[in-house]
Formats: sequence, structure tokens, C-alpha cells
Amino acid sequence: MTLTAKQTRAWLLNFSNKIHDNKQYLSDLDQAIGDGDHGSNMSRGVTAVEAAITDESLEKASDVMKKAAMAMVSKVGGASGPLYGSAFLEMAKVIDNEAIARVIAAGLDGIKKRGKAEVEDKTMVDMWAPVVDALQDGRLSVEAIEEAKAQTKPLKAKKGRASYLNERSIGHLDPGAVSSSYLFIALLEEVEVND
Amino acid sequence: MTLTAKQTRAWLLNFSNKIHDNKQYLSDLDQAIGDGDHGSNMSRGVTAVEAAITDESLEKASDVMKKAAMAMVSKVGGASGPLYGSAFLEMAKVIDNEAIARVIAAGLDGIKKRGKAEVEDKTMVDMWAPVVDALQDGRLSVEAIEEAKAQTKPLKAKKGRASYLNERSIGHLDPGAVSSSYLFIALLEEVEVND
Amino acid sequence: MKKIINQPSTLMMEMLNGIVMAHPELELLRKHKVIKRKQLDTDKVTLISGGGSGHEPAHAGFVGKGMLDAAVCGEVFASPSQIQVYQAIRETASTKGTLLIIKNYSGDVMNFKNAAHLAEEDGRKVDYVRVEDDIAVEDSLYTVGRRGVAGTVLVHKAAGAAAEEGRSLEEVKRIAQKAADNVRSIGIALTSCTVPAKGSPTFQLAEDEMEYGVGIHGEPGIRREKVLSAGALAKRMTTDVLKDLQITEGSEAELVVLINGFGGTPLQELYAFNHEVAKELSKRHLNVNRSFVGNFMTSIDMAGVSLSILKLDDELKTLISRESDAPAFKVSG
Amino acid sequence: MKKIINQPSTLMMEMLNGIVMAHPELELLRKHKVIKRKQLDTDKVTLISGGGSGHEPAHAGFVGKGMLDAAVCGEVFASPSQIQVYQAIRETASTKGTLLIIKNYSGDVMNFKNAAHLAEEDGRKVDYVRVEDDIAVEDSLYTVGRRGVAGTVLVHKAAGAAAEEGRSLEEVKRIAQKAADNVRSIGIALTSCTVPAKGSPTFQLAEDEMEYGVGIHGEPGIRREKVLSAGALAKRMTTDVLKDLQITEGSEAELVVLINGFGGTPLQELYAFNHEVAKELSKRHLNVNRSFVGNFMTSIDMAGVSLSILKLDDELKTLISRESDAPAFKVSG
Ligand SMILES: Nc1ncnc2c1ncn2[C@@H]1O[C@H](COP(=O)(O)OP(=O)(O)O)[C@@H](O)[C@H]1O
Ligand SMILES: Nc1ncnc2c1ncn2[C@@H]1O[C@H](COP(=O)(O)OP(=O)(O)O)[C@@H](O)[C@H]1O
Ligand SMILES: [Mg+2]
Ligand SMILES: [Mg+2]
Ligand SMILES: [Mg+2]
Ligand SMILES: [Mg+2]
Repeated sequence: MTLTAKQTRAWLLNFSNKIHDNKQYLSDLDQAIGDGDHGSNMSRGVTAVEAAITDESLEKASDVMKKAAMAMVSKVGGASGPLYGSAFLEMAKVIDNEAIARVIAAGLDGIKKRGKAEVEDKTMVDMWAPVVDALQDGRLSVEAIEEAKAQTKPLKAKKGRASYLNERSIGHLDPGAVSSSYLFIALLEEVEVND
Repeated sequence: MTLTAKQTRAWLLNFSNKIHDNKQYLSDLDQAIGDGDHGSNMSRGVTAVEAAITDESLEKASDVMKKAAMAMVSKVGGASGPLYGSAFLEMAKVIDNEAIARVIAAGLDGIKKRGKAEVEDKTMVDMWAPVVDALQDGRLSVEAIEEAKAQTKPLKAKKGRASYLNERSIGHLDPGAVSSSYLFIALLEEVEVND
Repeated sequence: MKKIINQPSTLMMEMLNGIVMAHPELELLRKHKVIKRKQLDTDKVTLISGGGSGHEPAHAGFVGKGMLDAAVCGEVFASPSQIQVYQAIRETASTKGTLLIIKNYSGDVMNFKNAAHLAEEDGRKVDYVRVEDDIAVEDSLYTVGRRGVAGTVLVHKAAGAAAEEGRSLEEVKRIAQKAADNVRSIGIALTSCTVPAKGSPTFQLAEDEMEYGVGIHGEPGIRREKVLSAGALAKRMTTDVLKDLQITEGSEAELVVLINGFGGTPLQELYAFNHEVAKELSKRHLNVNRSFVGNFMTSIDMAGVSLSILKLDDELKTLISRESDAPAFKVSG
Repeated sequence: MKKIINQPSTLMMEMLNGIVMAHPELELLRKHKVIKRKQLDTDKVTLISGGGSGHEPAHAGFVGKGMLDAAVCGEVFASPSQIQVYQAIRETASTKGTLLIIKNYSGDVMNFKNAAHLAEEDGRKVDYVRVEDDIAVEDSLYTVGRRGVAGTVLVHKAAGAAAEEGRSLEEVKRIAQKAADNVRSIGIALTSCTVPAKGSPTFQLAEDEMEYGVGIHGEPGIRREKVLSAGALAKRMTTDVLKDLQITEGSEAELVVLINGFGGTPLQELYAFNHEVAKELSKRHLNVNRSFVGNFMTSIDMAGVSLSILKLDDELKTLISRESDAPAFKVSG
């Protein structure tokens, strides 16, 4: 099953709502091990995404995703802008033809290529990678997402701003992993992914 | 009766002690209606006075007073430096020949000439003027000094930094009047003035 | 109190040493706490200013080509002694005489005036100008006039340019006086400064309070009020200053704007405030010739801002835009 | 939160407007939040830097003769987008190409590099240098390198002087890289900054605590410790920086010292701290060529200081002392 433009739009708008609802929380998380702006960065980004994808003439899922990617890339500075931007762009390339597991895998590749992070570096990769695994096994669930999120807590950051904290980054959730968790919860809410 | 060099020295050293003991209090008073430095200004000044007048070869009261004046003028900036300096200098001119009432009156003239303040302008003049009156009547007492001090509280400042506060200067003691009160209490303690 | 210091008593001397290390074109006369230009031009009027410390970069930062020749440095918020000022006059004497630029505070005025008298007794030509730009203080017969605050920097600039041209003492004084007569300031504080020797804030303000009409020594302002937005504040301060300068809507005179931070306010806010003030002036069809934004006359670490406006005529306009090369006031000319 | 602002969302644009009003030699490209020189020399290498806002005067204050040609301004503490940087490259293109000077943060690096690729696809000559001067961060294979902090200003200066001479892109890059390789920094904070959009301090410190090894975005330092005296702090910071630069006692190399305030620390303390650092260097028989003291790379209103040391060779020495005329970095040459 591949996603339609309508499904993709619903998914991203749901994601956007979750980001707005959790803006302060995301910034608070970033405050502990970063510079406290992940919530405002993401909320600036998804506001631009909303505006970009409302255009009803976008016919394909890839059109919607590409617009979203450009919005993230042009409106969000910081590390998360180009990372979400790369993810969305790589996803756009395959979304019209591939199943959702392959789409998210493409996004993950985009993030890894752009940010050079690996699993256990305490970044959003630690959310995307387990999600790809779960999707491949047809067992993505809110519990699996929450589990992946919690797993970022004990890690020591090796990439991104938090890596500058060294030992002190241990014991906190990774903000980018948390914002990504909303993307996947939104996906679960809008699309039947495990069929 | 005129003062000896020894009496003058004892008087000024006693004054100096009182300033040191009340340094913080004087600064606190100045904080309310000025810039909070009257205690440190005065304490810097009397430290210089102490050093200047220990010289045992100073034979006349006027020598001691002149040294004290120069110390105040060269070590204390702020308003109080030149004012105490002028007072001491004018006092030095008459101290060897005149009775104490006339000496303090000369000091008061020095202050008024230098600072252009009159009675009820909420300055040290409001301590010196009543003290001169009391000395002339042979009735200077700690009570009279405390009374003069308290009288500065309801006044609105018309000279010095506190005058910039206008209405807001009302309800606070004048710091310079308080530091001057120590000069006169020290005088009472060291010299029999009312004979 | 949180400060990067050793102890309050040595701070000032350490600071003066640090200044001349960073600016080798300046020289410190340690004994008298005077910072002067290393190369003096003895054929121009000498300009001296100074006052208490705690206003950095004032006044040492304004010593340099086209500005001051020397700054006399008192302890924190205490005027330098007359002896210090007198020695500064002696050490920087020129054939054309010396002009002292004094911020109008009793202590400063007494000490600088006495020093001028001492120097005159030596047969030197010395004159002075008092700056009284702070409109927070009502001008009345019963006070000692107004305070001298950040507007003083523009007086340094105008007089400095005139002196650099080789004008006479009378001429330089006339210019300084004209600048002083045409500059007005008003300041607000969001927090109090902390004087090192005291170690605690001079006043306390609640999270939603500001002081309107503060001085530069931690003296309370004339009113304690609720904090205003940058726009509302700019409107009020601009209105107050223009009114005092008697500048009405559409007036031809060009203006110099000086947005001065008190030490604890980030440049971010100062520049944004400059924008708000410019909007207010343009609403009134007034022309800004130049605006200066930064920390010029601080009150140690106080958070707050002052607005100074100088009304130009052709002569002042020329002088203000002349080159100056002091550490804290460089104009490219 | 006490700030002189309207609302956080408009602050940045108001600030950028306020900057170009105060510095008419600069121009604001509103759409892309780029501040550039009004008069560009299309026959010299274009130098572009930038990053998040909140570091004022960085980077807009370093645009001017002998320094940068443009600064790209992101939101507070967020890198500008690649589109912004790409537009800045286009709008300031020269025949000799463009060099980007990037502070080493993932966001900045990704956005600037992507922009460089976009511009290269247009057939433009673009290269970049990363500054990684902060020794607080251990250099290891597993991290993304070190942070770029206040030392970046000295890289602007050296590269700016080289570009002004009309050198090729390769040459200017070599100089920038050499300066970046020879500059190291370390910073401490006494208080946290308050990001306007957040409204509360990013971290909390007790009255007797400081953070050693802080970044410039309110990131916590590497250690929380008891506050030290200025002398003890200077000793420790100087020792740490010299060690990392492998400069030993009596070394011949001349040094440039940059004492940078983070926004909330008064100039009084910065100058006094300069004196303490100079004492430490002279104890080690090291030669200071020049010291710069002030707020260069701030963290909004954070109280604290950083020390940067640049080790000079003859080439860098010449370039560092060339004239520069940017609002926040004027060297008389
Ligand atoms: N190199 C990287 N690879 C993958 N993810 C990264 C990388 N660097 C940062 N991140 C993610 O970005 C998040 C921080 O984003 P944000 O706060 O918006 O940007 P900034 O760190 O520039 O302030 C981190 O929590 C992390 O998940
Ligand atoms: N013009 C004046 N005439 C008389 N006394 C004055 C005058 N101006 C100030 N004073 C006195 O000086 C005191 C303040 O001294 P101080 O705090 O040391 O100086 P500053 O005001 O310069 O900080 C005032 O409380 C007042 O008594
Ligand atoms: Mg962040
Ligand atoms: Mg006082
Ligand atoms: Mg004082
Ligand atoms: Mg950020």
C-alpha cells in the first residue's frame, strides 16, 4: 500500500498539531542538553509546512512531501531543519511507489547521510531506526515508539549540540527523538500501517 | 578655651572610629536617597586623615586640622570630600585662637560657601547649623545632636544628589548629616565644650 | 554578588591597567588615576573629563583623536579628588589652555572647579563646561540643576572635533556649551546595579517593574512603574525628550540619537529600541542625522537604556561627523 | 523575564532594522535577513559568516571594510536556513568567489554547506572554513569536533584583511584556516542567558556557582563549580588555552588575546580580567601583540567571559593589524 496525497497531508497536519501542543515541552527537553529551542524551531517549521501543503492542487503524496521538505529546510535553521528537510526529501522520492516501511527507511537514510549519526548517538536516528524495524515487521505501535523514546535517555550524545556536554548528556531524553516520535504517532493515527 | 593639637587629634581619631563602625549604615542611608557610597567615601577619607595626623611633630591644632582637610580633599571624591575638606580648612584658620563655637561656625561657613546649601535643604548643613547654635548657648548635648539628625528626615532635599529625587527624598535621614553627627558626638566625648 | 573580580578595593586599578594594555595608544598615570593620550598635541586645547568609575567605557574609552585628551578616574561612583584633576591638568597642559567637561553632580563640580582654580593659580588657562542633560530632574531654582548623563558623550565629540581643528579655548568652550545646551536625555532601569564595594543591588525591582528617570549611579528614578513594551517606552521617552528640547513635529533641525545601554542590557535590545525610536521620530517628520547605539555611559551592570537626542545646527553637524578614534567612539569621518 | 522588547517574534527583525539605521554603510536584505555592505567590491573574495541571533554584535557588527561582506542572521540560537545563506551568496557574488566562515555547530554546518552546494550548482565558486576553537569540548573521533565560539572573530579579521588585499579564494581560505587552526577559546558563565521566546533562564546557578566551559547558546558548561576570583580564573583559563595551543613558557610566538563578554558582564570586569590574563602571560614570558576587550560574541544577556588566544606567525601578525572598519571591530591599522 502506498500513501495518497490526502493521507500524507492528514499525517503531516496531525504531526504539526502535536508539535504545537508540545512546543514548550520540546524546548524544555532541549534546555537540559542543548540550547532550549527545539520546540520553537519545530513549531516554526511545521507552521510553514501547514501553509505549504494546504494547496489542494498537490495531487501526489510526493508533491505534498516535497513541499513539506522545502518548508522545513527554508524556515528552520538549527540542526533539526536540514535533518527533517533531508528526511522528507528522501521520503518524497519513494513515497508514490513504495510501502511505508521503505518510505521511512529512505527518510532515515537521508538523516544519516546529512547528519552522519549512527544508532546510539542519542539523536533522532534512535527514533527512526527502531521505527523502520518495527514497520518492516508490521508491529509498529505507540508502545514501540514510547519504548524507543525512553531508550534515548541513558545514552551519551555523540552528535549534535548535546554531544558537547559529554557525560552530562546522560539521563535526558533526546529532543529530536521526541519530536520524531510525534511524527510516527501521527502516522499511526492517520494511516493503517501494519497491514 | 581653645583646642590643643592633642585634643584635636583625639577628636578626629574618635570621629574616624565612629565612621569606620558605621560605614555600612552610612552607605545604606545613602542608598535610599543617593548612590550608596557615603560610608565608603567617608571611611576612605578618615583612613587618610588618621595617617596624616599621627605625625607627632604637628604642634598646633591648626596643623592637625589642615592636614585632615588636605586628606579629605585629596582622598575623597564625591560631594562629601570637598565639603568636609572646606569645613576643616576654614576651621584650621581659626582653631588656634577662637573658642569651639566659633571654630564650628567657621566650618559651617566653609560648607555653605562651597556647597551653596542653606538650612532645610536636607544636607549636612542641617547638622552643623543647630550644633553651632547649641554651642553658642553652651548646651550642646548628644540629645541635641540626635534631635538635629532626626529633623533631616521630613525634609525634601534641595542640594546634592538626593535633590534629584524630589518628593522621594522625604522620609529618610540625610547621610551627610548623620556622618557629621559623629563628628560632634566625638567632640563631646573628647572635649569639655560647654564650659 | 556575582562578579569576576578579586576584591572591590583593587578592581579599579586592575581595570585601569587592563584598559591601557588593550589600548596602547593610551597611557595611565598610576599615581593620579588619569588615563591620557600617549601622544599629546600641545598646540590644541586640551579636553579633560572624568568622574566616578562604574560608567565604563566612560570616560577612558573616549580618550583619543577627536575626543578627549585625558580622563580622570574616581572610585566607583565617587568623583575624583581635586588633586587628581589638578594633576591631570598639569600633565596635559597645552599652549591653548584646557577645557574641563563636567557632568553636573555636586561632587564632580566641586572637585573639577577647585582643580581649575588651583591650576589658574599656577598661571594656567583653564575653563569648564557643565553638562546637565537629564530631563528626569525638574529644572528649578531650588535644585542644583540637572544631572549630567549619557549626553555628555556627544559634548565630548563636538568639543573634541573643534579642539582638533586647532580652535581657541573660547571657541571650543562655546561649542561644548552649545552641544550641552542642545542635548537632552532620559533613562529607565529594569534592574539595579550592584556596586562592588557594597555587594548587593542598590535598589530592588519586582519582575514587572521599572524605574523611569534613573540616574547613572543607582539612584532611584523619579517614578516606579509597570514595565512597558519597547514601542510604548520609545514613544514616551522620545516625546519627553523632544518636548524638553522644544522640537515640534516637522522641525527642520537634524538630530543625533544616542541609545545608551546601562551595562546589563544586550545589544539585541538596544538595536531594536533604536528602531522603535526611529519610528517615533519619523512619525513626527523629524530627520535623524546619525544614531549611535551601544554601551557608552553605563551604571556598572544595570539593565536599562537611556535615550539622548542632540539638536544639530550646521556647525554641530559638521563637528559630529568628523573623524574620531577613541576606543569606544570611532567615527570614520 | 525582563527585557526591553515588544514581543519575541518581532524582536529579530526590529533589531536588524535598528542595526542598519545606526550603520548606514550597511544594508539589510529584509527577505533573507542578510546584512551586507552597501558598497561591495566585486573584485575581492566575498566573506560571509552568520549563524543564530543572540550573539550581537556578531555577526552583523563585523560586516565592513577589512572584515566580512555579509552576515546571514538566523533566529535566536538557530542557524539561518540554507535558502538564506544561498541568497546571501548570490547577492554578494564577486569575480573571485565566496568564502563562508562557519562556527562548528551541526545546524550551521549543514545549512551553510548545503547553501554552498546550491550555489556551486549555479556555477559559483564557493568554499568554506569551519571554526572549532572551544577547548571545553574534548576533541575526539566520536564527537562532531569542537564548538566555534569567540575565536571566530579573529578568523574574520585575518581572512578579511587577506581578502581586502585582493588575494585569491584559495589564499583567503588558507589564511582563514590558519587562523582557525591557531585560535583556542574557553568560557565561563556566572548566570544563564534568557532566550526571549522562552522567557526564563536556560539554566540556574546558585549565588556561589559558575559553569566552566560554557558555549554561547546557554548550553550548560562541562562542569559546575564554585566561583573563582578573577586572578584564579585567569590563571586556569590561560593555562588551559595555552596547553591546548601547545605554547610553552618563553615561546617566541606573539599572541593576540581576545577577552569577550557574554553580554551581561560590565566592561569594568572585562578590562580588569584582561589585566589578570596579561599577568599570567607575562609570568610565562609570552608576548602579547594586541588585546581586544569587549562584547564580541555574546549569549544575549549571560554574565560571563571567554578568553581566546590566537598564536601569530608573521603573516597573521600583519593581517591582524591591518585596518578594519566594521561597526564592532575597528582597528586603526
Ligand atoms: N548530526 C545529527 N544527526 C542526527 N540528528 C541530529 C544531529 N544533530 C542534531 N540532531 C538532532 O537535532 C536535535 C536538536 O535540534 P534543534 O534543537 O532544533 O537544533 P540545534 O541543536 O541547532 O539547536 C537533537 O535533539 C537531535 O535529535
Ligand atoms: N551642596 C551641598 N551642600 C552641603 N552638603 C551637601 C551638598 N551636596 C551633598 N551634600 C552632603 O553630602 C552627602 C552625600 O555625600 P556622598 O554620598 O559622600 O557624595 P555623593 O553624593 O557624591 O555620592 C549628602 O548626604 C549631603 O549631606
Ligand atoms: Mg536546540
Ligand atoms: Mg553618595
Ligand atoms: Mg557617589
Ligand atoms: Mg539552536
